[in-house]
Amino acid sequence: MGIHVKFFASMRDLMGDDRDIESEIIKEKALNTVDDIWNYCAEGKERSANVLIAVNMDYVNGQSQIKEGDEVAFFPPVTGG
Amino acid sequence: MGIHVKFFASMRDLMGDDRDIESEIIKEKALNTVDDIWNYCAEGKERSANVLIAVNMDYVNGQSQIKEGDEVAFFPPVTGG
Amino acid sequence: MKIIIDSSPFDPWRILDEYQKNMPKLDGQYGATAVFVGTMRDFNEGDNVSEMFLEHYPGMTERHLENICQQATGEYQLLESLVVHRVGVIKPNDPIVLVAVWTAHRKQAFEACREIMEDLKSKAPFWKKEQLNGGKDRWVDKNTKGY
Amino acid sequence: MKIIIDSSPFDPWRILDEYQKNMPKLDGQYGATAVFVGTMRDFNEGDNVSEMFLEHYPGMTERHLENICQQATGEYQLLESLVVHRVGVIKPNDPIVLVAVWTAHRKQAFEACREIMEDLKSKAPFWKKEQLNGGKDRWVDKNTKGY
Repeated sequence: MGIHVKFFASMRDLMGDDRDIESEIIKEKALNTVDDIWNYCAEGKERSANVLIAVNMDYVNGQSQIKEGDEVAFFPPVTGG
Repeated sequence: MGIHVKFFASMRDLMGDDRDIESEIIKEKALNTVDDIWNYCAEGKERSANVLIAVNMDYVNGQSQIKEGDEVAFFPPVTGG
Repeated sequence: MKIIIDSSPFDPWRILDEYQKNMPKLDGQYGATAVFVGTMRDFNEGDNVSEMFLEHYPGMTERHLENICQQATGEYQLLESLVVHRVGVIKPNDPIVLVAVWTAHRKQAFEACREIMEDLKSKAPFWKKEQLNGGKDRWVDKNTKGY
Repeated sequence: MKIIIDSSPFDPWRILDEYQKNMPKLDGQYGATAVFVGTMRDFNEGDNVSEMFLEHYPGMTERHLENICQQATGEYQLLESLVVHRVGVIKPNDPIVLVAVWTAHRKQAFEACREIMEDLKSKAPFWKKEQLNGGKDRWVDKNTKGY
């Protein structure tokens, strides 16, 4: 199943398109938390303090545990309305 | 010119229709303030504390001076909207 | 700025549509519109109300509403404002009052709309007489507080 | 309760008219309707803006707006609520967002409408990219506070 990672708005400009992380990688790299996912995708890029995170469309923080099949999204402060 | 006195809503039920007080009466009875006007019209009826008063369509209190040509209105708390 | 005292039923959404179309000078300027509509219910204080009579003080009402809007325009940088109020015989589901304001930013729109409405409720010379089911009528003795 | 995410221009007054006509169960029940409409201006932070692109997170947006309305329904005894939000390419003077609530009393209507709007502004996953006169574009980096 793996993990699906999404980036929105200016975060996509920084990080590139959505990506799927395969089950083997998750195990091999021991990706257990949102922070682990970011570090794996970011290749050294810093995550600024105001970046918002959702797992399966609910807001979470970086220490939040992830599991196979989750959708993890990173995005900048929202500017709708 | 005299003074025109108006009553609205439940105040009209209590006090009757609008009335004009003629110049002669104003002088004879020395009607100088809104309170004087009330006392002249009310014939002993009490004015409850929440009655609102306008002179020439501006809110005033009972001690407000009146002069010939004024329109004086007494009404209950407003209930619009 | 516009104040309308109306003895016929009015449609708030159509009035807003028409009013806004006729303010082209505001094109591109307003970012926020806040609107309040008060509508007649068919119950009040535990009784069924079949109809209502709305009395006002002609002249003073318009003048007072204009003053309220003028003051709000200065305090909240309103670009436009509109107040419509029904008088006369009113039926359940009829709109009674419409307050609308247009501003650059939302904070001012929300606050101005509410303040105009509260001022209208507490000071504009209107009075409601309710006709109850069964034929009795009664003057509404005061408005509830809005804050 | 209804949430609409719309990539075509919408007319807030017509939507309100239609929505209200289709809630006959509320006849005689609602005394207060509070509405907010956010509209695209042609300037922001000192620059002229010719066009805007509004991105959103499909699925999460709807879900989040539903949660907001559900919570407000309980907290403010809403009889009905409606949120419409544009996405995609937007031009100056286009409505971007509509929030409307129906309640028995005005205090609840004013407060719920504003709270839904503030929550939407601070948490619903939408992002604006402005196209400036001259061809440059930029992501809007944050919303201003509304209280």
